[in-house]
Amino acid sequence: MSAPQTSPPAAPGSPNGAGHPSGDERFALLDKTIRRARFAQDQLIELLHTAQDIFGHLSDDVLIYLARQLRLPPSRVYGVATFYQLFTFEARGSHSCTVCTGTACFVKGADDIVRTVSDTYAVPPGQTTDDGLLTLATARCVGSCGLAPVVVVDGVVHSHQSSESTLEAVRAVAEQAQAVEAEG
Amino acid sequence: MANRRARPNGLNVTIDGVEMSAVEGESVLDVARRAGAAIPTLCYLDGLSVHGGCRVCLVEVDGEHAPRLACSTPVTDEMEVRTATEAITEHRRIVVELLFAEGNHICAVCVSNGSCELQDLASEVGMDHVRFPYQYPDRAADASHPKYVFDPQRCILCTRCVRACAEIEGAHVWDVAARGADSYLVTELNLPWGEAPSCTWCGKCVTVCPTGALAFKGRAIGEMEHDTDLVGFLARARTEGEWEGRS
Amino acid sequence: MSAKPRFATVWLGGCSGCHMSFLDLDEWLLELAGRVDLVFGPLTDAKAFPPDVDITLVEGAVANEDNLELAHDLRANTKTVVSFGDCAVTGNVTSLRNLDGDTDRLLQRVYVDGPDRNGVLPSAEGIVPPLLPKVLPLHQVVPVDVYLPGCPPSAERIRAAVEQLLDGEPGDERAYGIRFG
Amino acid sequence: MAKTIDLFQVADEELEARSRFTCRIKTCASTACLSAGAGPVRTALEQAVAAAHAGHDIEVVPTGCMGLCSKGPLVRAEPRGASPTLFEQVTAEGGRAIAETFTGQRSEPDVTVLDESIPFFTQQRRVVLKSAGKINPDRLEDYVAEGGYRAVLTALTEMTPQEVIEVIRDSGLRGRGGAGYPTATKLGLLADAQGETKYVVANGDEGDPGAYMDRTIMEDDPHRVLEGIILAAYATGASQAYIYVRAEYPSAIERLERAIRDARRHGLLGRNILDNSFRLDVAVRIGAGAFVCGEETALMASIEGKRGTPSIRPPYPTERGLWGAPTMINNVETLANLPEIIAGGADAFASVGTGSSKGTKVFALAGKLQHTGLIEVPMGITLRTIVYDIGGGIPNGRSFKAAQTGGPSGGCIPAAHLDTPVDYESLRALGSMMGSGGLIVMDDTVSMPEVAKFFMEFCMDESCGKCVPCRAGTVQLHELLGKICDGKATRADLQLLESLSWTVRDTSLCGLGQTAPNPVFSTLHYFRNEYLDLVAGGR
Repeated sequence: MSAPQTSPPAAPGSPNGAGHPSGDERFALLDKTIRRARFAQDQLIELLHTAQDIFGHLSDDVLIYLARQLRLPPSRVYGVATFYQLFTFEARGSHSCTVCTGTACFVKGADDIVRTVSDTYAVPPGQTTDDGLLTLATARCVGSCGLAPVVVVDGVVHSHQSSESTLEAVRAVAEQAQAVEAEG
Repeated sequence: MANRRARPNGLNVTIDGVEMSAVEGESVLDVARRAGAAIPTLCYLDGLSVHGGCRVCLVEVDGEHAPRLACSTPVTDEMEVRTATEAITEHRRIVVELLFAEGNHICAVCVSNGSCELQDLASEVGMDHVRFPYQYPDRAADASHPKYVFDPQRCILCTRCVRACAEIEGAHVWDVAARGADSYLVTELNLPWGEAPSCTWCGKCVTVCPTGALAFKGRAIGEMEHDTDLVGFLARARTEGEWEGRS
Repeated sequence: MSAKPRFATVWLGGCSGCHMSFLDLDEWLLELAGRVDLVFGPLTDAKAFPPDVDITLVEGAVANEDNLELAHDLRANTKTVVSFGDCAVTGNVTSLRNLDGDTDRLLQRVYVDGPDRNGVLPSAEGIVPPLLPKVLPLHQVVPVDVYLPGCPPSAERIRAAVEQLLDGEPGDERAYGIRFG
Repeated sequence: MAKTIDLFQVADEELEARSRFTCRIKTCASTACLSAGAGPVRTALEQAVAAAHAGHDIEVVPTGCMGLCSKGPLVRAEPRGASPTLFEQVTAEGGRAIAETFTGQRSEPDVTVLDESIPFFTQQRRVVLKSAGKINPDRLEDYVAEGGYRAVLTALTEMTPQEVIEVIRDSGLRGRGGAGYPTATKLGLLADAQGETKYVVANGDEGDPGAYMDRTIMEDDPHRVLEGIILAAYATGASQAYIYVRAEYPSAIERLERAIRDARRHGLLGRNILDNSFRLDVAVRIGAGAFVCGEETALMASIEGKRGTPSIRPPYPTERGLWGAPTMINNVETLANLPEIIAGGADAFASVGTGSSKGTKVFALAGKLQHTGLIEVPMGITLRTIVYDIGGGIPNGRSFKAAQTGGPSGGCIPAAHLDTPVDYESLRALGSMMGSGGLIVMDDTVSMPEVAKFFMEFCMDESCGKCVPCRAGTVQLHELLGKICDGKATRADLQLLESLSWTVRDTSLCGLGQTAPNPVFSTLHYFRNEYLDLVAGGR
């Protein structure tokens, strides 16, 4: 981990202290939710969700900020944030392919799909390609077992998938992006 | 008048066939230790809250279908406990083997060689070798603190340090991050320990560590000795006001 | 008929400290020499592991292809195999290289990037054995009958273990104790 | 201040309003059908109705799950005074055609009709899913029109809390989360607990891969869940409730939050519920991706904003739970049974099921079957009926190999036991468990050691790491299973697999670790030869 600990934001004079010294407007947005949660420490997980929605991922700066606002030890905030799978600490790729690996999808060959996408794009599951184009993820169960195997590409659910059809769907969004880039 | 029992509200508990009197609120471990039964412990430490993670103090209790934790199970009247049955011994050995396999415990080059609770426990449970493949996790040591060293290769995640820091010192520098086999200890926001502003340099975490994961800086192989009684002493002094003077 | 038990010691990937500790048995070694035939070991001239060995003490972890071959050989030709010392039992210091994982990178770091080296990888076909991808304790490679951990096991513990084996009651660790490090 | 709802008046008005439509077209808006393209279907239906200026005659109703998810998107047309028709695999084009049929613009849509007299539908018995797929889950009035919240009214005005518990005891209801603990006993424990504040928690952290019963209940009929919570809180004297939902279920969260707002506005939550002195607040708490949070002590830690690690028991949650106060945790499906028990009576409820397992159970039926989807069946139904009648048998000419229930905590049931009745005790006797309701059917192409490895990988990934046997044991079990599957294992490895499995089962801190070896035990028990064939030396 890089050491971005430029000295953490000075403790706000009151818990209602306004914003972040950087002047980043997004902290004001986060503050609003923190106030609505009445600075309750037990709202940490909800606030981590909110922060991730706002910032895209949870940077050290954001975690420190939450720790200060909720008056929690930073190690505790870090421990909680890293415990839960849905929190992410690095920026995601511009496109995503999430393969459901629930039991129904497993029985119908989801592992082949993961392997194919992983091999084709040279990206291990759970990571983003070096060029930041694609994040390959697996999900425990998206709850559409009747449609197994299920793959979610850029938020769109594709049912009854095979390795080929998944690659096609990924290629469609990825190439579209490259085409746009080439034009621009 | 002629109360058969030793004390009012006293309980009769049998530990490995030895009849003991106990008081409500005592744990099986408390009573067993008085009875002289050698129940091993790792995460349990007098003075800290009960964690229940290491599982080596499991014992058999009559009428229970699965083993119970000695450190956290309160005694009840007429309870019968067996602390070292064949099944319990095998469970303990497997648990210790699992600990050796998941970290990088190389006694020969450890600061705590010779005064390590894990090393002693291995002998105690008859672990002459580890049947499971070693995992060789890649964990970097943190020597950034001027006084102490943290070597996570020897960490068994017993959380004694976390609890000593949070409960006795009140600083909460340490916590556990991630989960499952990936769990690891962090200081503050995964900062190098030497840069953690909340650390008071009190060293309680170091004194309570059962292995060589936390040590005083500059100690060579076999030179580290821990003082695990310290936090129990401090906790008692605090709750019983031992420095206030008693009449 | 009443031939003496055939006794061997083997030195795989280890520092020879366990053999040194064995030598610390001093005059008892003379007694041992009277009770066994020493048929193989760093102290003998034998090139190949002999057949029909009764007891073999194996020091060291399985670290390269020669170690691996010898481990299989000794197992095939020994009645009672003793994992002798921490390297054989756990991998110990020898296995520290497993933390890095990649043998090529390891050799590069030690022989090329490291100080006081002439910057070449050691290589001599048929003489320098290739490293295994991972160092393994002996029992991960072949079945082991008796474990005698310690770094090294003290002379007294070695004697207790060997005497027990010679007396034909192998593997009761209470006699020689378990101690790592 | 909330205006208290008049349940009877609202129901009457709602039914009256419905009767004005010549046809009501219900379109499934559940996650599965949306995944299959139900969104554009609904738009097409609405546009076609609008284009024909038929908004007064035809109502398009977005509903919850209609059940047969593998045939989605599903649309059901219910013309007044005529029998309804269910359409399968409807496209946007098909949706338009269906709407146009009922606006009189064409005689018959070119869309496949799904016969509702097939066993998939007729063998079911819907109690918890009574209104799912029939009502618009976003409208409180829809639920009220189905008789919703009458149980709360009855309880608050005619019954003491103790009487509510007694009725539930007589019904024989047991926890639907897996273990089958008698619900009334749990309610009794909380009712007897001393504490200024008591908490009721609805556990909607359904994490079994292949299970989506609770999600469906929460999405399709959120008010039923709320009504169950209110009843449980009234029976136990709790004044605050939480619904813990996985973050992976955004639409369940959204619908529950809307339901809570609506209920509060209508005097069904808050102070003086239905003008009685009883008060209750409900809040949704969101998980963040941790299967272990389905375990009740871990769930409570998570609600408190902490790492979701389980704690040792005792103390039990009913003694010391959330923030140290007495707390009761029930599965969502368990709570959703309560309104029907109070409204319909204990006897009616207990008339369904077996001696020890009363009522119905919702299953997510998946795997190698003709028909997969969400089903609710009477307890005691045989697996054979579920697999061959409801599920329509195994496709592609393959044969049945095993049914997996209970997810990563459960086991596989082989063909020899297909006639086993589905109840708590029978499944446990087979080395499986009822579980929360995942039921996955495997055909003869599936390797059972691979299945065991799949579940072990799940447990390994989901282990919280607090206790050693689960944290490190699942890693070693997974490695051993991998070695076996790769054909590199020996008989000694197989022995080690078994003895480590016992230790992980007997020494782990919580249910996750204690049950993690179950798939190993069960596949070893029924399919040992598959293991032996993979191990050096063979059988």
